[in-house]
Amino acid sequence: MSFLFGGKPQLSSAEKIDAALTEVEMVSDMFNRLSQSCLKKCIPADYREGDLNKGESVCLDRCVAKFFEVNVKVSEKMQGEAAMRQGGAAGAGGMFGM
Amino acid sequence: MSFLFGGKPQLSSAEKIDAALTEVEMVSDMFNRLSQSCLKKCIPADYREGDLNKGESVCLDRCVAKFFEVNVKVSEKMQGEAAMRQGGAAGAGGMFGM
Amino acid sequence: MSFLFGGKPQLSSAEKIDAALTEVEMVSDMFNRLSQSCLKKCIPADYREGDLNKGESVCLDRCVAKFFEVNVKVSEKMQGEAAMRQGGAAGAGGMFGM
Amino acid sequence: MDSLNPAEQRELSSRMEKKQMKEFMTMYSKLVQRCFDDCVNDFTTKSLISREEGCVMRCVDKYLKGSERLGSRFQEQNAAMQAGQLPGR
Amino acid sequence: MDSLNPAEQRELSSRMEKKQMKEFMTMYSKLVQRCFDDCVNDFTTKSLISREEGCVMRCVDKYLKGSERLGSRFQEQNAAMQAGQLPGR
Amino acid sequence: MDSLNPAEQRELSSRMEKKQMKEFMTMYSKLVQRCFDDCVNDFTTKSLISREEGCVMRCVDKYLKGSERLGSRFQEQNAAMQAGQLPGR
Repeated sequence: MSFLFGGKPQLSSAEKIDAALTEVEMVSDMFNRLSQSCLKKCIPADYREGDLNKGESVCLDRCVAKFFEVNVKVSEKMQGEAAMRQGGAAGAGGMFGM
Repeated sequence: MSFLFGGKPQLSSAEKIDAALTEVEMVSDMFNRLSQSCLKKCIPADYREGDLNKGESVCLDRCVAKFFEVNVKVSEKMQGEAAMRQGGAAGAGGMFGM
Repeated sequence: MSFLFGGKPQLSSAEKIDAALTEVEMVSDMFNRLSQSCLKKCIPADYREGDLNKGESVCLDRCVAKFFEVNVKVSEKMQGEAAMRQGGAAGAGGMFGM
Repeated sequence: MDSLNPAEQRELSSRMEKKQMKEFMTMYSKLVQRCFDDCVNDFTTKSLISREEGCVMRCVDKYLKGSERLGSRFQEQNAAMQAGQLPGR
Repeated sequence: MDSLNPAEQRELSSRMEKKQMKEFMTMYSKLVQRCFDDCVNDFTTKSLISREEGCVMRCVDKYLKGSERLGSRFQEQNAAMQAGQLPGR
Repeated sequence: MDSLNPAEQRELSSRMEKKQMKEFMTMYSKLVQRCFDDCVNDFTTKSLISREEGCVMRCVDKYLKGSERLGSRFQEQNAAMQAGQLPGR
């Protein structure tokens, strides 16, 4: 996400640190949401054993991949719309890359 | 909500700014909760089309109106009880006005 | 939780205050979660009367007791595992005491 | 905790006060949302109908009483735990 | 609110800006999560299937429009409430 | 990001540490809540019954393993995305 902050010249120390922390926060917010969704979708609430079984493990792996894909799609869509509103061309690549 | 902070004399700069930010935060917290509830109540999770249809739009409008009404009722009730505990008279108007 | 912060020598004022606030925050986070869970488990959503009835009151009391018990179990388990990873002995008592 | 000097104590109380103010605000808005969610489900009308309003009032009543009860039990358990698990403190 | 001096105003705007930035980020990640939760439930494949992708696109569309509508109504109600309940302000 | 001087780096690390501490605390209390919610549903007794206790233990086990797995996959995907979408960085 450094593009969000990289463009501005001459940031003060406090601003640079805030920007770095905001970036970390955003990645961690995304990870927390992904975890919440994927654990719920892939792990049945009966807990018959403490280990992850094969099915659960595969489900978690695919869940992460699909969550990233959704993130990219949503980001592209929102950038496309933002660009349309400004009358400019849609930028390639994910603005909201995690 | 400025009543909450307006009564005190001689606030420092930091206190005034904090008070203003707290006010904004509270309104935004209320809006986030209202959004969460109303989107859930009015928009079915199958997403057959990307536009809001007539029924969904009307539902959202009424949902906002009813959420505000609930906010006022709850606020009045809590003020009434606070006043009773203090042995004073219940104040009119909503203490927790958004 | 003071053990978490008590061991370090020579904390600055800001650090001591932060540590105290973190402790308060953690207790309050736990209470908020306990409230959310116990109100949901013990109070049916039809609200036939405004008072707590006998069954609801007893349920809330037991819910708090069981929530604490779970907290202690989880804390012991995590400490045991942390100790195993470090090759040391599991400490007794709850690291994550509320 | 016990080693804060008076200036630190004042700073701590002031920040605690802000925190409690925020906690109260959050508690309030959660209460509004919860009673709204549980009681209001009819959007064929624009204003609360009397059944909804009654439900909201009882909901607020019950949650405040429930939270108070939970608060007391929580403090008892917390005190017991501190006493039991950390003897000599 | 009205009694902030220019320096206080600047400080307030700068902190408001940071807050809005954060709000936007949170709004964005909530949107991703919500559309993921509602549209993606098949983990026999590793990539989005076309039904899921279409669902996500419509979900985003609908939520953005819904949120915009809620925002307008919220502001109207808020303005009405301020005017009605705090006359003379 | 890459242009922080040493003093800024130190300030950043110190604030990151606090954040991570908080994250860990939140992760812990979420885990307690989740396993409590999923495993404890009988309030005819005052103490955990053995079925509940076993469920809680397996729940903790499973969630920790699941979270660890998710963390690894997340980092892989994140690295792949950075590499793929921002070539030359």
